Amino acid sequence: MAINLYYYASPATFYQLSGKLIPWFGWSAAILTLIGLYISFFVAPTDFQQGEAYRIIFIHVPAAWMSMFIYLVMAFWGAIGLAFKTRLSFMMSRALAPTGALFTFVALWTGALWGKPMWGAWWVWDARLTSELILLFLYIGIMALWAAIDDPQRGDRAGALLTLVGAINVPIIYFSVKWWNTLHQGASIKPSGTSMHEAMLAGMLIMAFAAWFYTIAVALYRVRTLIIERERNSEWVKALTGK
Amino acid sequence: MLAARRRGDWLTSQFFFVMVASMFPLGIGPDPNTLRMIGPGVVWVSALLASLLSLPRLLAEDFRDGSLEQMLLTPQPAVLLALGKSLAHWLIYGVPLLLISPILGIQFSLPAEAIAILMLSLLIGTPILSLLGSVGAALTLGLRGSGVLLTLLILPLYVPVLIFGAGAVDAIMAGTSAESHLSLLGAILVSTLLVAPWIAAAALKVSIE
Amino acid sequence: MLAARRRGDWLTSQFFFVMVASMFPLGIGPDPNTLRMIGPGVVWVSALLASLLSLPRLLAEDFRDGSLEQMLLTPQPAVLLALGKSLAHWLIYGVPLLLISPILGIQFSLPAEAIAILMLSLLIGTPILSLLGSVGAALTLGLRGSGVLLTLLILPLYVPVLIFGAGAVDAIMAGTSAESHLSLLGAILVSTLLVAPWIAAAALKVSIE
Amino acid sequence: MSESVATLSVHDLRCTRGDRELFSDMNFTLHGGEALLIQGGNGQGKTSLLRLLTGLAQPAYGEVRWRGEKLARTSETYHREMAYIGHLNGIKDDLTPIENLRLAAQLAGRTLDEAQAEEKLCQLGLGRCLDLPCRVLSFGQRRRVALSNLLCSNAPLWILDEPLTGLDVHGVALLENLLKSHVDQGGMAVLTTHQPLSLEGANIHALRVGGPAQ
Amino acid sequence: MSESVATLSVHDLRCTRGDRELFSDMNFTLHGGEALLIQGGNGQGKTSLLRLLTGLAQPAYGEVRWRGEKLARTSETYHREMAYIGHLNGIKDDLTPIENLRLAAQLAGRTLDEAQAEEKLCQLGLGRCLDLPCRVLSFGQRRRVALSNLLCSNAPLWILDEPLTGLDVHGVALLENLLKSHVDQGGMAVLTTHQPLSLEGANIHALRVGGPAQ
Ligand code: HEM
Ligand SMILES: Nc1ncnc2c1ncn2[C@@H]1O[C@H](COP(=O)(O)OP(=O)(O)OP(=O)(O)O)[C@@H](O)[C@H]1O
Ligand SMILES: Nc1ncnc2c1ncn2[C@@H]1O[C@H](COP(=O)(O)OP(=O)(O)OP(=O)(O)O)[C@@H](O)[C@H]1O
Ligand SMILES: [Mg+2]
Ligand SMILES: [Mg+2]
Repeated sequence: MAINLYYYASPATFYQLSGKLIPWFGWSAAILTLIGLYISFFVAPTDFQQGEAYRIIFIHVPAAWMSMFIYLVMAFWGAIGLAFKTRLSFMMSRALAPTGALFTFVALWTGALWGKPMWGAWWVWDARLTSELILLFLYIGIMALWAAIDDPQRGDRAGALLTLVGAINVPIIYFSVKWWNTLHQGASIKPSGTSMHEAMLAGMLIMAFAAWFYTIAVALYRVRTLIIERERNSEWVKALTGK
Repeated sequence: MLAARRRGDWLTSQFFFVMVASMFPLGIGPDPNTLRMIGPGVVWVSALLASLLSLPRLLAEDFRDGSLEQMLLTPQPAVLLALGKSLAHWLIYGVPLLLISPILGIQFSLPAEAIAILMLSLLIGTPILSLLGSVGAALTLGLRGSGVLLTLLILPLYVPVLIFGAGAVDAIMAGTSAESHLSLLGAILVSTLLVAPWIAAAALKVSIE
Repeated sequence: MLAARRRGDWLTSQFFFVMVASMFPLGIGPDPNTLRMIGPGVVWVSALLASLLSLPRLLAEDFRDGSLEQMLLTPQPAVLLALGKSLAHWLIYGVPLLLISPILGIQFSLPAEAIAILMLSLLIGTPILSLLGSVGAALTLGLRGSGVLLTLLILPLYVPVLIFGAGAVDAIMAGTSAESHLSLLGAILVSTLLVAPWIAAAALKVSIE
Repeated sequence: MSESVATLSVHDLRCTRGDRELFSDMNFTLHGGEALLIQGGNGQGKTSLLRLLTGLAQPAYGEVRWRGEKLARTSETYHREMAYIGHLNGIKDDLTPIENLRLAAQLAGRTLDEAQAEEKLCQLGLGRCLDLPCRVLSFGQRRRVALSNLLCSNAPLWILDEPLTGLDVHGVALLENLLKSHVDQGGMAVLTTHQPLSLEGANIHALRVGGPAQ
Repeated sequence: MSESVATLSVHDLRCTRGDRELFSDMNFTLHGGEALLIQGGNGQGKTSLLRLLTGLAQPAYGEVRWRGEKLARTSETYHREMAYIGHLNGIKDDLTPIENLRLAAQLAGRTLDEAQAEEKLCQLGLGRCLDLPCRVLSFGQRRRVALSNLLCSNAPLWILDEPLTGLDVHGVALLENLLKSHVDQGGMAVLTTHQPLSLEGANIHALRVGGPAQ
């Protein structure tokens, strides 16, 4: 391979690289959010069944997607870290967790807000809702475990192991609507096509991309902080902060 | 590894279940219909909590007095150690629970077949709790506030077991078949049996360092 | 004595309660009417169990690392030490439970006034649990299988608290007044406050020898 | 016996553990400015004796007196004037050395500010570990944290059970100096150790517990 | 490197704890019939080094080899041929010394009958406490129980972290003899201690970890 992967896996290079990338992702996230919100509230038509309340979907669905996706990415980085002992991948995993928890919380919150008009209750014990709640607990548990272990290397590995164990929950969330007959709506975006109005779809996708870019920007920012913290005794950080 | 167990522990954990499960009628009121309805759920939740209550002791003592180190330094692979620990936990916690569950069933005036299914679901489900529990116990070894942390980490993983376990009994009481629930439980058991000891062994090594 | 507490512990114990209480709907089924009926009982039973779960840690660690010895050798009387330990237990276990109980109430779709009474009953009841618990923890210090033994000793003492505590909420939900239950609880609180620390202090001295 | 003279005295003391009698008919009196070194092989009852002296354990027969009064009657005063360090260090793993010292002082009803605690710890060579939780400290460093409690208390009577375990040569020398100056200033000490201890010049007595080494 | 020669070797070893580097660039090779005494003050990294040697901890850099192979690859053989006793005794408080010994043997895949266990324990002077739970034993007696495990294993490599703590003079002499005969018979030992150890005649090397005492 032409590119030296180890070169980019070194915290020092990654630090420089990510510093350049953050503004790009940050601004894209902000702009996409504005466009997405505009479409959601002014362009997309009123739903014939659900009225205006359905507009929560534009936040709810991207948040729910991200909550699951971020978890998978965390598990991926954790597994890489355990297998190849790369410090950076553990840091990526750590950097993603708070954002993941945030999106999970947002998905739960907006879902609950939406549930009140739709189902007449803030909360029902349906399989998808329950498994999403478990996801939140997993995020919190992992972060609590990290917080409880003083030694960073040990914490990295323990957290990665837990992340891997919890990863089975994600397919459960995703397929819960199929496996159990539940109150919650099934997937309307499938590989085979969609049943949605175009503007609705566009709004949702744009919001989803905004969430993506936001996640990347925030995660990179956190990784940079982590790198500085962990490598504070190394030559290059001293050179960086000493000047 | 199991030579170290004493008989006294057994009896006490049996009493424990009876008492925990007896608290519910006290807290909820004596109406038999309500009791019957919530019975399976309550027994299962007690099983989960009892498992949680006994987990911190599983490894913490060995860790503190240094025998865990010594065990990791035996020629046996750490996976076997983790598996043995789960088995030990199941023997002192799961088996007594299983033996006592018919009595709990009667306390909640469950019909006979529901009790049979309850026992069956516990028989399949409690080993899962022990296996997952050993992962949690290994991860939180020697940490500050490890008891609560353990709960936080492990309860989410316990939830599916609870749902299918209690679901099986509910199904039989609603007149449908419990088979699908039980076979799902069985599948979970097989997969945790294959995966959990490895992860627990890895976690042990991390924690001991 | 309390300087040693960290903020992280608090948050985790709050999550702990939410999780334990969320298990019941999962085990029992989502029907709001059933849930409403059993809600107060379940919250109270969880409070009892959570108290039990956190008790072994209360003194065991101090005992193991020798700080309990040192505390008994301070000029302060042992009764104050016992009282301080109960207070510490209540702060890390009772107060978070109290703060989180409204959320549990909503989960079980209890009406607002029932939630208020639930909180009031917990406010009076949980200190009793901590006080009694410290007696049990002191008695079982350093014994084999002390966790389960502790449960055996303490649960029977907890039962009256459970009955009046859950009874108060049930009464309000049945439309009658909760006052008599609450004043009984209050009476229990005062009497344990007067008696329990002395017994715990004596037990501590015996256990440390 | 006058109240005001600080003496620790032991009268006809007998100690039994389980069904074994460790020692009996023990009598001695310790005055200010004296140290008592308890000698004896493993399991002969040194630790058991020290715990009787602290009041943590009750004798099977006989009594221990402080300033002429039975321990049980004067326990508050006694605990104010006595410092005990046993085989267990009595320090909290989750706290840093500074926090540990301040916690101990607070429990004893004294106040100790951070600078003072830091000073005592540095005196014991722990300058580099002030901010680490005690969990990660080495065996000898943990022992030093426990010993630094002695520096903070101004108790006239020290009861030390094998204070030298885990200490390196510098640590031993440090402790010897501490002991010597404590005794020279009129303090008392009761201690055990299996290592040679050089307290030349100090007024030191020896007491052997148990029979011949088993 | 030949498989059959029992050597323990260390290559460019570096050990960091937290953000502190304890030592680096450590190299040595230990052959049969040699003992290595690790020296250094409190907190200099002796225990950390021994734990690296056992494989319980992973080095930050460099590697430890047994019979020329990296530890991670040969852990089963290595654990069969190595016995470690750390600061913690690794004995169960609820069991009697005999039960403890037999449990340890069983875990290691050996068998040890009661008479054998009793013999080893008597050899270490524990004849009077065979049937007491270890919880009630004295500090030194507990240490002796841990050390008696050494007698039962026939491991060629002993790794001992301050084995002398808590032992009385007889105990120290006993252990010195044990060590000497182990090394003379071609065994290896890596050990630390802060007490003087007289192993005259044995082939003993010394290694100092860490810089000057802090
Ligand atoms: C707290 C309650 C809720 C939670 C935890 C929750 C969770 C989720 C999750 C995890 C997804 C993504 C799964 C997927 O893409 O297949 C999702 C999607 C969705 N949710 Fe919810 N939800 C909640 C409440 C609601 C409510 C009340 C409604 C409306 C009646 C709703 C409507 C939808 C819709 C339409 C989707 C998109 C499905 C798709 O097109 O793929 N959700 N929700
Ligand atoms: N229940 C019991 N039955 C019989 N003997 C007991 C019992 N409890 C303790 N012992 C014995 O009492 C003695 C206690 O000794 P102690 O701890 O005072 O010894 P020590 O002189 O401090 O020894 P070390 O130098 O090892 O610290 C031990 O020999 C122990 O075996
Ligand atoms: N997380 C950490 N951050 C900084 N320093 C640490 C950390 N963990 C351990 N240390 C230091 O590493 C050293 C570990 O030393 P180790 O236990 O190997 O010492 P030792 O030579 O065995 O000492 P002793 O003679 O007291 O047993 C201690 O000085 C300790 O303070
Ligand atoms: Mg002793
Ligand atoms: Mg050491």
